[in-house]
Amino acid sequence: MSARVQTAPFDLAAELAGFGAGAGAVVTFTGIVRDDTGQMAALEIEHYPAMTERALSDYGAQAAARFGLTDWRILHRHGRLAVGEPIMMVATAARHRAAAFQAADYLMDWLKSRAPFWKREIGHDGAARWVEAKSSDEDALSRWQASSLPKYPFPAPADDPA
Amino acid sequence: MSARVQTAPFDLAAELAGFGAGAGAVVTFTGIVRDDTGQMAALEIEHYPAMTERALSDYGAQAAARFGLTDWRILHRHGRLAVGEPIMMVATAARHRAAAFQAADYLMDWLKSRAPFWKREIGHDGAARWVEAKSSDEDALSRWQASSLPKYPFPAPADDPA
Amino acid sequence: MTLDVLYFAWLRERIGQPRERIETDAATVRELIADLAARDDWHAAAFSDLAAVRCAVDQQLASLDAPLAGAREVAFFPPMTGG
Amino acid sequence: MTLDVLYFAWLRERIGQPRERIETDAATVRELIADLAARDDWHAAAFSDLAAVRCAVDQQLASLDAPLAGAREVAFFPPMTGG
Repeated sequence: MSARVQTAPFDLAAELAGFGAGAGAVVTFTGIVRDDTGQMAALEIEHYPAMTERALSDYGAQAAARFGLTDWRILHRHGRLAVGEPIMMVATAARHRAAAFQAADYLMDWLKSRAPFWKREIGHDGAARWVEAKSSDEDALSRWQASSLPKYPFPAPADDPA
Repeated sequence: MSARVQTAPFDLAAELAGFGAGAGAVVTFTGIVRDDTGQMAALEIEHYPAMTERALSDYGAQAAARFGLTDWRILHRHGRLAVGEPIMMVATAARHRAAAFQAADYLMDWLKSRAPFWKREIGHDGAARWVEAKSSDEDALSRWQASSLPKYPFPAPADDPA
Repeated sequence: MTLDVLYFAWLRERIGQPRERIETDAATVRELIADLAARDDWHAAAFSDLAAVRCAVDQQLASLDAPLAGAREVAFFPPMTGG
Repeated sequence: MTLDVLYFAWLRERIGQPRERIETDAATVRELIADLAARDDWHAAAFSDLAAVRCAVDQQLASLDAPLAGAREVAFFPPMTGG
């Protein structure tokens, strides 16, 4: 049960060593830097150091309580990342597969919209563009809000023009 | 894009080497032998060799078409497995996370109810008990059936007494 | 026609063998089951509750009403429990 | 009271610095924003569209109407794009 923020690349295999012992089901999600346009040289990720690890730990603990996880791990990078490098991973372990799947999905929704990271795409020409939040990410998060979890007090961002 | 059946244990890390290059999202599911009662010495898995790999390949190809996967992998063991050993894994790669999550979930539902494997629990006293199919697994599969996929022509198994 | 009939899991145990080669005139899986169940008590016991029996014809999952014309291999088994 | 105010992503760029220490009598985040926006054109530009501004008070996500009593650090940033 741990959350970590780092600049260095990570290896999914190494991160999962010893993970989920005693569980019946382990789900992992890995996000990878993708270049949809052929224009991107790198991704830069800014974060809020004083807040990030605590926020990730809180989300992990919430997911563990809600889905009865036996183990969980969150790892998120910041700094400059090349196309094809891993950005982050979530791993969840539970007795049954439904809980492990749902918890991983839930954590991803929280990380996308509530963890203090901001992505900026750096083009081959050096131009930088902040990635805009997607309303679909906000919608995804609202799926879980029927629960007793505190609802984030802001309105959803405007529709993503993309 | 491959399906494999084997008796030997596997290492998730090794299986994922080179998996999903070019994707934005990779989801993995690993099933692990779990002893809920403290009575189980091992799990034995029987399969239908002439059919198994082809069935798994068919399900993988169906998932790839339906969810637009850029890569997928299915690995399922048979024979005698000790508690704590991995039973099987599914990995899916897609541009976006929703597709990768859904495809992994979909493949698990097919594997649970439509892949020709039969589990038998072996107790510490040597007694063997065939694991019964759960109606919840059949229900899970029916979530996907609104599609054009052929519906399996049998009625669902009777309610699981457990 | 000549058919290879395969049994898995507890159907295999009840019948006492994993496979047998038989001659049959059955036109469907259901007719084949009737033929088999008439052979002896073990076959009859294995097929006593068809709600618990699944089958594949030539390694493809099939209904009990599937035709057998051209088939070479029919397998019987309980509901699958993979994953 | 004395507050550390932090800026991230394009709010940081528009304001031209990652943090500043200020004296304010603001009772809520919204009042603090009004104070800040009155400072200069850069602050005014950063806070010109509050629908695009999120905040945290002492490292906890908070509403623009959150009270500031006892707060030591307030951060402003655009909607988050992690994951």
